[in-house]
Amino acid sequence: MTTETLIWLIPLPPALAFFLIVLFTNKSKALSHSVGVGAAILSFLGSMVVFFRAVSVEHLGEHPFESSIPWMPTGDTWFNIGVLIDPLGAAVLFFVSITIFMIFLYSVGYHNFGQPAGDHDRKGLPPHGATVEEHGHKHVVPSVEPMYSRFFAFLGLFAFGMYTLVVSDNLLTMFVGWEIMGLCSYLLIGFWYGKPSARAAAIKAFMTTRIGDVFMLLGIGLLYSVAGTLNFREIFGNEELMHTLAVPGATLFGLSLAGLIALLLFIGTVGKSAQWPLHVWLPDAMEGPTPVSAMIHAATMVSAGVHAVIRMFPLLSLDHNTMGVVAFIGTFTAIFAATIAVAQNDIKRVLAYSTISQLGFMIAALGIGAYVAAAFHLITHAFFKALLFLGSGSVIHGMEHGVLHTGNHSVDPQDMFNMGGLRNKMPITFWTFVIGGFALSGFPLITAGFWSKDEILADAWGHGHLVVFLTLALAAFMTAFYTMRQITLTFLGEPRTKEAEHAQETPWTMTVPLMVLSIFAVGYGWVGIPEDFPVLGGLVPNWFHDFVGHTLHEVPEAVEFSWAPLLTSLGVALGGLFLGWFYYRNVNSAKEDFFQIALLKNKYYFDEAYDFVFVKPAIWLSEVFTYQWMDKGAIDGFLHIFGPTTGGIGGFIRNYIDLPVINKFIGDGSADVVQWVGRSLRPIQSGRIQQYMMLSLVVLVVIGGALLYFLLGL
Amino acid sequence: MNFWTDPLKMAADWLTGLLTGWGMPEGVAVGLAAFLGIFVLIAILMVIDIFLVWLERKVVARFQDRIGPNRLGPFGLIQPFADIVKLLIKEDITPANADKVVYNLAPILSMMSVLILWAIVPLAPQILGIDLNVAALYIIATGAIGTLSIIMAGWSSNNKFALLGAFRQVAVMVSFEIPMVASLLIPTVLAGSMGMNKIIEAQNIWFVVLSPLGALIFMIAAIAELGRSPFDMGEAESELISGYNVEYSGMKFGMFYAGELLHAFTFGGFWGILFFGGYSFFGLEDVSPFLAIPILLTKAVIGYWIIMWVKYTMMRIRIDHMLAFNWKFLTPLSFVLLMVTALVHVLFKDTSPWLYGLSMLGSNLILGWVVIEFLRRFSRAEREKLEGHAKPAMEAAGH
Amino acid sequence: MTIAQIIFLVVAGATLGSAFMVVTSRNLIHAALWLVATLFGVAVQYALLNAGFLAVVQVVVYIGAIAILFIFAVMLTRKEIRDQGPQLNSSWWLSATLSVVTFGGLVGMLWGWKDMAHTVPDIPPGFDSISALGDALVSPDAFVLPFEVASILLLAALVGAVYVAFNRK
Amino acid sequence: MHNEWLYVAFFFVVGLIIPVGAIGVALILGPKKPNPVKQETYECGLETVGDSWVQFKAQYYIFALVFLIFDVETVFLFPWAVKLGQLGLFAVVEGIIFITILVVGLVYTWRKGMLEWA
Amino acid sequence: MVPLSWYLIFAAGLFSLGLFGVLARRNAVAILLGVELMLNAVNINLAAFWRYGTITNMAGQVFAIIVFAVAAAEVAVGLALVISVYRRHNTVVADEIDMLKW
Repeated sequence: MTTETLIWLIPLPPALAFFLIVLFTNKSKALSHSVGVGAAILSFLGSMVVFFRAVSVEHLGEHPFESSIPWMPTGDTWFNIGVLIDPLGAAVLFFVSITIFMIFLYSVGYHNFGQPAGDHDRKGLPPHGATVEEHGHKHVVPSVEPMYSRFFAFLGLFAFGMYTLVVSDNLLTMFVGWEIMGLCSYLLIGFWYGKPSARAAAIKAFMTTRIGDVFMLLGIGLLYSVAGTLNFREIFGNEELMHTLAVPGATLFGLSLAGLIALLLFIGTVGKSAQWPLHVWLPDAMEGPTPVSAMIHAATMVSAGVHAVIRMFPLLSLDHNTMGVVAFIGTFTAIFAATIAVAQNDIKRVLAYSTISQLGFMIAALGIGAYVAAAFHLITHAFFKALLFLGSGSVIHGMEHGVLHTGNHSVDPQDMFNMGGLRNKMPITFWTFVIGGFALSGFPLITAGFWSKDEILADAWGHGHLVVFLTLALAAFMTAFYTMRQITLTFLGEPRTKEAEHAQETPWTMTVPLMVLSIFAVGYGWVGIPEDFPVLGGLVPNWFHDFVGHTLHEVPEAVEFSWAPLLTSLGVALGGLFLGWFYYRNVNSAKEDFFQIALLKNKYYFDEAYDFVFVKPAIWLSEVFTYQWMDKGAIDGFLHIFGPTTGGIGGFIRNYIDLPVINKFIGDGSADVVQWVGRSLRPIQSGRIQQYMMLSLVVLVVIGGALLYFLLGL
Repeated sequence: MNFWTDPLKMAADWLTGLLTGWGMPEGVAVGLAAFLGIFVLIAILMVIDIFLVWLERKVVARFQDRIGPNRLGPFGLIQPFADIVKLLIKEDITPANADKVVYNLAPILSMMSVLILWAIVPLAPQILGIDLNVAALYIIATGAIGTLSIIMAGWSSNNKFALLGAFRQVAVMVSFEIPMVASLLIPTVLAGSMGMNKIIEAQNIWFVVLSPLGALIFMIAAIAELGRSPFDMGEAESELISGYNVEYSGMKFGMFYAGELLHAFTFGGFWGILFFGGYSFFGLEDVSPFLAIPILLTKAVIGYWIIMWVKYTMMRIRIDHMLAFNWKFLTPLSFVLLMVTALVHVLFKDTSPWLYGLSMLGSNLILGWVVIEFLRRFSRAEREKLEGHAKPAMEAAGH
Repeated sequence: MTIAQIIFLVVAGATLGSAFMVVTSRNLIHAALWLVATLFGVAVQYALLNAGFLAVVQVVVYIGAIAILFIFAVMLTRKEIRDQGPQLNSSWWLSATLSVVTFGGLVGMLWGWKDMAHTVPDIPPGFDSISALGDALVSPDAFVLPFEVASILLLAALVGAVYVAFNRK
Repeated sequence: MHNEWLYVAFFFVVGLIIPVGAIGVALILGPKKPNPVKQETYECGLETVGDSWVQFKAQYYIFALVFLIFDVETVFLFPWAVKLGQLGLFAVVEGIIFITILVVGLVYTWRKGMLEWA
Repeated sequence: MVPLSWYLIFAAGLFSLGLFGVLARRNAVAILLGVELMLNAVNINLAAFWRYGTITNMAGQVFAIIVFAVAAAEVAVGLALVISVYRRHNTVVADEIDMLKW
């Protein structure tokens, strides 16, 4: 089979698995996971074959694997879709296939396959455990997930989306995969739809990413209208087109066309990769089935956002204004999320914010032009973050075991202050978690995270972006700090609760993925050691830079070695780790933790601020404009407009500012807030289609008129 | 070319010549000539229609062991004209509650839907009618107008029975339109065209030989489309007094009545065209249109006679049975037949005509046999189920 | 002005008039019958455009099926037929304004378009549009996918409609 | 202008003229003596009770619905049938898939018990 | 012959009338009637562009047929919804059908 054919086939098995499970095997749990895992294995094997063939090709950058077929007639021409594996695609495919395979395998154990059905489990709620009688006495064991098959179906669809995104050769099919993943993230976050918080989180994730996606679609549309194609290589290979695109000041705000397009596409990434200011959904996404969906969102799907920007880098790099925006957003997100992560107690939330922060690193790297460093960090991060998430899932699973044992369900198995001393109970989880954590912190020389993060810092230094460099260094320091805080609170010291004492190591389906991933978390860094690094440099060739760099037409120069960034990264990593351990080895409860600052703990009140800025005006619009004006005011004529308006405003102040705002600003739990957001957004929907249509038509006419007037000068 | 071989052309040329001689532009003259020709054709059709009334009455009388009209003229031939006079001088009553415009429009549309069918009828090799390339669909389209006229009549009469009758009639008509379309697709597949003329030309072997099942389905569907017994739910006299046309009297009723008869005759003609070679009969049609047209009309009368035969032999079927018969039997069967026909046609069309014809016929017969066998088993099972339930009760009664 | 133009204008006028009656008549059955008239007018336009297949299909599908379905639906939801209340909602004037603006906008956009006076090309001799249509629908390098997808769409519509309207739960 | 639809239009016109003419002649020849009783709704001589707008069975709608779907389907099939001979086996397979999908819909309706009159 | 613009303006008029029907009618069935008008307007454009464009390119007619299928599906499901709503809430007035609010 030719490599191209194989690439076409890679996304298929998960999609088939989805339909098979949904249509036929959903009654049988064993059959469903066999189908799902089997599909994952097929895709994994296919990906590996493709990857190794890709690696063995001499000049893959210039002659990538590509193949396309005509898909849609567009007038006299055809819109082609196809597959493309260039060095970047191969590298991404490598980690994507491994992580997806691991997710499938891990899910089997996580959803307690082989355990009895729960005593009173219901669909849409997490399993509560089953009572079994053994040797004459009853005890509670974990029970199998009631919607086990459905989960594998969703995972299959998700994998299909991810593979489609990675192998596509054009923005449109990439966007299709992107949206499929958006749907799957909605389905998986809301998997336990019986929990209101999960429902709210699902809606929040969907809506937030939708904002980004709309802009991305606009960007795609604009690009298509300018270039007439969406094929990556056709666009980037067309020098004339690139020149046209790069003309500065061609559009709004002095941006060039390329800058505007890249900015729009970047906003999509901001949503998907949870960058500030659209980061709010990711922490809430932890409501999904604990580690697995978290891992999808944190390790795989969010990487898709970064992958998209890296793909569009040639376009991005045409306009330094956009690059500046990207660098700013990335850097800001990196430090901003890192500070929040320090104050979180939920083991998964720490990781969620850590993910946001690390993605900020990559985006910042792209913003300063460090193409290879961003790709490198993307991949190493995917490995160690997947490892950490699976590890945290394993920890939670162990803790849940303890909870079932004591029967005290008021203990939150995810709160790190309820843990402690787990290193003896769960040795494999502990050691793999430490490896992952050290990689995240950038523990010098042996971990992958060190090499990739060091490369970003070196690039920032080398290209003279001092502010970026310092901010990222500070963020890296905090990363090490909160990672060590997490490890200390979770694994070291003595058990702080009974439940922690009874925690248990998880089954092999969960620990094997941990071990596999920890190998990559360490080893993958070795493929990207800079050539002129002291002592180690040159021992292993800097294969990654060489390989991925050739995706671009002009292979980016590796920055010269400099001691400043190296020493900085050594310092921040070791310093952060040491401080984290030093400070938290004696902290036993949340009260003793100095970093439980309200501002950080409440994530800078972002959810609340969004309420105030977006939700309230929306309510005002619906109450006063849509309802009062369109529906009533319009009939009675303009004479009466003042009455309803003032009435509306009065009612608005009473109902929506007085009570809820004050309450909500004091209140904590973001779940409440999200739920409230959902409820308050509803009045904008009067439920009357004709009103919707009229409103949209008015907007269309206004926009159309404005466009005609300003653009065409009619 | 003379009057014997191509009368229409001669007449048209003569008329156009005459008109242009009067100083009319060429195009307008041609148009006017065509218009007049069409007018004459339809006028002749109306005359035929009048004789159909006589024919129908005679035939039904024979079926019922009576003599039928025999007073006016030889064999009562003048009787229909007397009927017409009666209809013409009857008072025109529009019910007070009726929706006037719609009420009056319905019989006109009903008649029109039949008359326009003749636009696509090829009368002879030289007189092709209008050779539309969508003729098969055109048949369905005129049927749509007929359906509409019935629902308009039923609704506008403002009478419960009329509306109920219209609803039933429409339900039957639309339901049986599906097998009808499917059976129209069969000649289309076989001839590779929807044009009536091409279909006739393609019938070296009559399509009834190639697809007897298709012809049968077309006939059944046509009877239902006509709303004649056993599918006359719409005007079930004993239940609905007269169905959708209960409020109509005089010439308006006459339109419905004459429309139905002409419709039946027309469908007899289409049956002849689609499955029995139309105007062709062993080369006789090439001699003269004066032979071809009678051939076609004979085929039409035979078709019409079969429709009458069915009508006066069969009892009315209950509407649920009728719809079940359509949706659960005829529709699936017609689609299966269509698929089989398409497959066999493509596989064998390039082989010898004998093999092609035999495989077509064979596939039809096998399909028919399978269906009948299936039906037999199914109904036996049903009967046994029913009798199995009934038996204990009967035994109990007997003891 | 040629005959074709006269025919076009008469038919277009009748069609638009019927369409106006569709959206304004109080009696819903009348509205549905006016819709039939409109649809028939559109069918005549297709015939004028030499799109005979579309014309016939328009009659078969729209008049023969969709209009019937509409009339049935009106009969089934009959409470409103003789509703003496207004048939237009309270903000109908806004709708009217919007419609006029839309029409104006469309015509305005057309006005500035250079291909407006495009003359009609001759139909090449021997061109059979049905045959070409069959080719386009079923040959693998044209619209075979939409062709198959249409059947899935219809299936979905059937299942959905049956389920929605008459779920006997 | 060569357009065979013009002649079809002639048929429509003549098809309208003749029934209109017949009814018109009847209108002229027939007597006109309307009275309220004559114009009443005819129900075999009984007084009409209630509105004629009785509630109808939803089943009628179901049949119209199924018919609509199949009608559209057959419209797609006509070009297919015309071109079948030239396109060969591929087209047949396509058509069979197409029909099968629709028959699935029929079977669904059947299985749901929607084709029953009860 | 008839210029292309006539067809387009005719279609625009039909579209606008349909739009008015959709926006202004109270009865849900009547709204669907308006939708039909709009779909027909679109189809006229498709047919006109087929006739005035490259006549051997059947895309216009194919699209029009697809629109027929879409219209059929729309009517089937739309009317089914209206009937379903009527059975539950005994109304077909669009303004009163606002359950989707919550």
